[in-house]
Amino acid sequence: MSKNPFPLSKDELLKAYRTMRTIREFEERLHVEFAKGDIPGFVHLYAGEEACATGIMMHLTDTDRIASTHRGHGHCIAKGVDVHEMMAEIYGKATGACRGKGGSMHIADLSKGMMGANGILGAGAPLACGAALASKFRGDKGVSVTFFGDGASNQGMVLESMNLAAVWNLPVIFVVENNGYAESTSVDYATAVDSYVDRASGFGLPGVTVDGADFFAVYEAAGEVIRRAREGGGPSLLECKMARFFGHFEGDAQTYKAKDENELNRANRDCIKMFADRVREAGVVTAAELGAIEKEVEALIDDAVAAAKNALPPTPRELTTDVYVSY
Amino acid sequence: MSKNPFPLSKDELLKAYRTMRTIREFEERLHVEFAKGDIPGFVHLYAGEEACATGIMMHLTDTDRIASTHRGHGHCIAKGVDVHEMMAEIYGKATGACRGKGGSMHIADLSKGMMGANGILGAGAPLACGAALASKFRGDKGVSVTFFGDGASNQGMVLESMNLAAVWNLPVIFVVENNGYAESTSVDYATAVDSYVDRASGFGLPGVTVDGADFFAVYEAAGEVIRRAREGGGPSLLECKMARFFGHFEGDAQTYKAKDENELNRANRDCIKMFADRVREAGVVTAAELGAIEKEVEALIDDAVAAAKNALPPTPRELTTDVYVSY
Amino acid sequence: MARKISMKQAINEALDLEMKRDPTVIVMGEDIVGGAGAPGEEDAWGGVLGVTKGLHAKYPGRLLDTPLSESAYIGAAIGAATCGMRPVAELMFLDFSGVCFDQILNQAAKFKYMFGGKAKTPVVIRAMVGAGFRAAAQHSQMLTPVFTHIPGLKVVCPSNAYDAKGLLIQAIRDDDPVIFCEHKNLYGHETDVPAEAYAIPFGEASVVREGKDVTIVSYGLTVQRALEAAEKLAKDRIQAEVIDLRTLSPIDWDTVVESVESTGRLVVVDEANPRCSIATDVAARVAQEAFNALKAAPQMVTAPHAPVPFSPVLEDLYIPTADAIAKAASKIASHAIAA
Amino acid sequence: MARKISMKQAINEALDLEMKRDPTVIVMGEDIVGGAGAPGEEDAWGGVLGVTKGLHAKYPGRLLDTPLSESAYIGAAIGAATCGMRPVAELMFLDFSGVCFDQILNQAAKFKYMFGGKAKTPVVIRAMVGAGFRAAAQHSQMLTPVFTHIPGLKVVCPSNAYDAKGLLIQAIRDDDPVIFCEHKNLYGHETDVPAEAYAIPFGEASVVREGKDVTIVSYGLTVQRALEAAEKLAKDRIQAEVIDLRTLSPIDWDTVVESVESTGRLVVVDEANPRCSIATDVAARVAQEAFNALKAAPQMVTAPHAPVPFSPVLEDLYIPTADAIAKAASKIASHAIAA
Ligand SMILES: Cc1ncc(C[n+]2csc(CCOP(=O)(O)OP(=O)(O)O)c2C)c(N)n1
Ligand SMILES: Cc1ncc(C[n+]2csc(CCOP(=O)(O)OP(=O)(O)O)c2C)c(N)n1
Ligand SMILES: [Mg+2]
Ligand SMILES: [Mg+2]
Repeated sequence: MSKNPFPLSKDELLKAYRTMRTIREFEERLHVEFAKGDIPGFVHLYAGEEACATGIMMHLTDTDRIASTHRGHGHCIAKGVDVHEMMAEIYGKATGACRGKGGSMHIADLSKGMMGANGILGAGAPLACGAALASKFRGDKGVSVTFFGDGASNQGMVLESMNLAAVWNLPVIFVVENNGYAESTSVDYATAVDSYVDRASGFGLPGVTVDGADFFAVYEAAGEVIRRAREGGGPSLLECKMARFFGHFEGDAQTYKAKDENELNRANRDCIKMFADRVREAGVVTAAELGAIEKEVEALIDDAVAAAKNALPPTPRELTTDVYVSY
Repeated sequence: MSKNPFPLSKDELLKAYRTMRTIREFEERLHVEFAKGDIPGFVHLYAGEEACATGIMMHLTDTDRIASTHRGHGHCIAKGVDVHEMMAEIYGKATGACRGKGGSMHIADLSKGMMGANGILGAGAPLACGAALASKFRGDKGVSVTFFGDGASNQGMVLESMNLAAVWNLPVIFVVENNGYAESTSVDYATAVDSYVDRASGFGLPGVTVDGADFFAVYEAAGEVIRRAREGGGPSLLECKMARFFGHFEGDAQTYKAKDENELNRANRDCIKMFADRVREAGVVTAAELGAIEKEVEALIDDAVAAAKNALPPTPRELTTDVYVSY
Repeated sequence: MARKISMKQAINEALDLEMKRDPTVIVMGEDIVGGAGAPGEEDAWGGVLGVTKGLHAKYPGRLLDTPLSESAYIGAAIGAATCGMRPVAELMFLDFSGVCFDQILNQAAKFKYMFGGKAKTPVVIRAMVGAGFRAAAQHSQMLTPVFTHIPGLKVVCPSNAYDAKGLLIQAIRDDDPVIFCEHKNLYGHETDVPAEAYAIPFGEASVVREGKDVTIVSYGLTVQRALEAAEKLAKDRIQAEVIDLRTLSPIDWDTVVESVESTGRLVVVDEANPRCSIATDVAARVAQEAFNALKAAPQMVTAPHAPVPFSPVLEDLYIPTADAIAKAASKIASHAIAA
Repeated sequence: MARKISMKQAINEALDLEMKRDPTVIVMGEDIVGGAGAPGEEDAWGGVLGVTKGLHAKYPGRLLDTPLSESAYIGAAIGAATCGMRPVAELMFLDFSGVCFDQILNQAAKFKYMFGGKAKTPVVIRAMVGAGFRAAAQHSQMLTPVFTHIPGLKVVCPSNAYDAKGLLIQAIRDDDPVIFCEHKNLYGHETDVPAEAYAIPFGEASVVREGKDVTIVSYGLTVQRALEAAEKLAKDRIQAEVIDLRTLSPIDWDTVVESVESTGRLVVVDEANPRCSIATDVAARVAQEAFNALKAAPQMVTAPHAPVPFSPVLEDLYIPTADAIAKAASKIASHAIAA
């Protein structure tokens, strides 16, 4: 095999691939299962954006924390939240990450540094600042990452947080997941500036924009801003431009998109395909190795869905537990 | 008399002087009266910042609207709110602009386009966007101006509003009254960017910074951004750098300031003195003319204070009136 | 001419009629038109659940899509209202009031009073409320008590399509700020609704079922549950009177007190959490004003003191059920029958 | 060793003792140190009314001045709490909760539940409440009912220096989010306060005066008014029992109900606005739980359904007065004497 031209070892590359495939498979499967009517509530799928979560999370450990969004499955998986627990949560079962009480929009696992998906747009930004502050006080070198979409980028909580992070020199990274849409509204309409890097400048933050479909671009840019934050260099903004392959939520007819937009994106902006092609063409990883991961992931998701369907829902008494630690 | 080198007629210059002197006298007098203990509540004085309100308001008519701040006396006076009614309001009397129910922090006169001082920092920005939107729908060519301090510039409502104004291309001007302090906290600590023009750029807004102690600089910069807004060119940000001569509120010991800061500011950064010197030295206005205005203003304020002190408070039944138009 | 239409259609119709009647009525919110700046269809959404669908075509330029900045656009609606417009702002879920609460609490609600009567703020904030949609803790709250608590606001929460239309028309014509709460699980609920415009005055509860043994007071979705409960109770020969408050602020004390004076028994049903709720509000007022008429302890049937759970099995237990309402009524009214 | 100190000093002392005891306790807020980045004195303010004065010198780096961004720093306090810190965030005036309400309503209050029990959010949000300071409509609200309504929050409102110290220490040690309400007109109020640390458990009301004829329930400033009223009533030979709730969530129903069971009469005094208030909460619960013990209609004495007015003559009428409380009690208790 030829020399590895990538900034990651072969094992790391396979890990990244496994993570991205797991996210994709998870989401594609939810798309199918949702249509059957078995899944309650709203589901927002991350398919198409896998390289962003994965490229960033490759730099983080459980001591580092992330604050996620309504479109949080990818962040959860990349941060190491158990896939079975996630699936069970989405089905509202007692075996879920939140015992079925949170659902898709509220999956959390603090032991993994995953502070929660969030149904309120922008709400994660202050929370991530708090996590970063805690890291500063504890001296644990932890870095926090807050994700938000192009839509949520216009939410006051996000904007205030950029300034606060700069004032307190917090180890926090602001990741704009710019998939071009907030629900049905284009970023070109809703965000009055062309580049989020310019917006970050207005808060004294260095920023960088990358092609979010390019895993290696995300990985390298994230590595730099996270390293800087870890070393005490303060917050940064990272904008990842990418495409969401599905609708805003399951059930969205997506008529606001161009006719062939999804197809074109699947053909030309598929981060996983791009990644696989590159590592294969570089001769670092074989098609068989990738194929093995795909199989493994498929089995994992099959199993997770089956287990989630079979699991028991929470018992009625859980309606009123977990409101307080003590009351 | 020599040729007028200023962009304002002699009458306008005298009007500007009268406005600034009225504000100054109003505030200096409140400082004295507050110390006597007659004035209830919090009072935030605008002395030192007169050129900002005045230079801007010279471009506005009653159709144009402003949303003001906790430090709103100057804006009120410059926008044409009756000084007697203002003084009576501050004394909590039924003859006040708000019948004594609002006080210093809530003086409003919608008939003059003054949408209210505001006890909540940053709250005026969305309101001014709304006023600008109304002007757009009514086609009345009105421009709205929202004032906020360097402190309030970090409030989410202000930041969201900049983006909204740009997205909707609203005729609204964001005026940062940068007096260097939010209460006792320096702008250098609390705002993580050196220039508010940079922050405005992050929201797609053109911006300009001027010396807020220089009436003519304010007047010209404001003229340009207001003209642009009136012609449909959209929102802008105007930063005025200036000094507040008194404490944050009356009673503030101001130990956070440098020892001689107030004295130096009074000596070197007094917008009214600077204005008077310039117009006199240019030979456009005589010392006697200025002196006459000073006398006139002094008498006005004397009279306003006397009237306010003598006025009756609201009657007990007013406790529960004016909550609704109908209920 | 009345037809059977859903509450969703009734709301759309109210907006349509008022926009036609009054050019100062404008509508704003996230994706209320949809597709802004996007390459596809215009009017792509008509709001997240399609309530405003079709209005953009009829009133181009008068429905404004907004960035995801609730403080800014709700505040802008409020500001525009003080300047002669009648904006209807859609907040999507009332839970999102958390990110724009100041503009409601400290601005819209207080202008008139703080300014000595000299302001008028005819803004309507429409938002979905309530549980049962499997939308979990941050998209399912009732929150009506929070807004009812605040002086200066009016709070409306219809239980059916007919009322929704008439109350929304009144809300738009009203000169005070109105929080208009739409229960998402009632959007599909159909009743006879006249095609023309009509306004239902605020502060007039409706007696949706008459009965002499016990008064059940509610609003929103749980009015339907209360009616079911009344059916059940009737089988036990307990005649329940069911009162739909329709507006929570102002509230029609007279109708409530009069009914309790005749039945002697009160059950208040509130989908909100129990503490400082509409339930306590009604029970306490009745206890104070009609104490001598009360033959038994007033009963409150509410959601538990807990956030809204996601899991359907738990969420179904969360909203007061017809059974729970009937049980509370039986508890105090069964001796009415024995006698 | 107890000395007479003011409530302001008691709060400062509680922070001091807990910061000393526990290094995870940090404090943040606007100007809580003061003078940040400014050329003059360090620790220039110690908060807008000087409550945190002097702590910066003792615990350098652990008190953080913030930009004027309440959502960001209150949210940061909440986020830090979920990561092992015990932040005490000062919101200055509880009225400002309008600009950071989401972080309280939808984040802090709901984490534990939404996450299936797997989160802990030991944050304290300290804020001034109440009228009487001539600070007008946006700086004088009580708002306790709004927070008491929200499941997942604890709400505390002390009436005196002793309680303030013990309750704040408990709040800091408590593992749930606490809204700690400090009545600005009690800051100067002095009582005997031990120098050492002590915690007052939540959910334990205190009977501040015993009496057999009528139960007066209140919290915060109006407890003092209720005590004055009790003095007046005593002159008319009406023995009022006065209960200070101290914590509104959790609330000590047992003490309230027990008292009403013995007196048969209830007056609830609440400085908040009347609708969906602590007053309705207590009156309704008592009516439901202790109906048979009630000898007369429960009375609610509250602020009017209006914002807080500026003019001192109006504001003085706004807060329930001792006279109004005594009158309400007389109305229902005078026949207790006649008998
Ligand atoms: C405060 C708030 N406002 C509105 C919503 C409703 N909402 C949910 S997702 C969404 C669009 C989000 O767009 P973006 O931030 O770009 O994220 P994306 O969905 O594209 O990942 C909206 C408006 C919400 N959940 N919270
Ligand atoms: C939302 C909100 N947060 C905090 C305050 C308390 N406060 C009143 S004035 C002030 C400082 C304001 O500074 P700046 O915006 O620079 O205006 P300046 O007083 O300098 O004119 C603060 C923190 C408030 N009134 N509203
Ligand atoms: Mg997006
Ligand atoms: Mg300032």
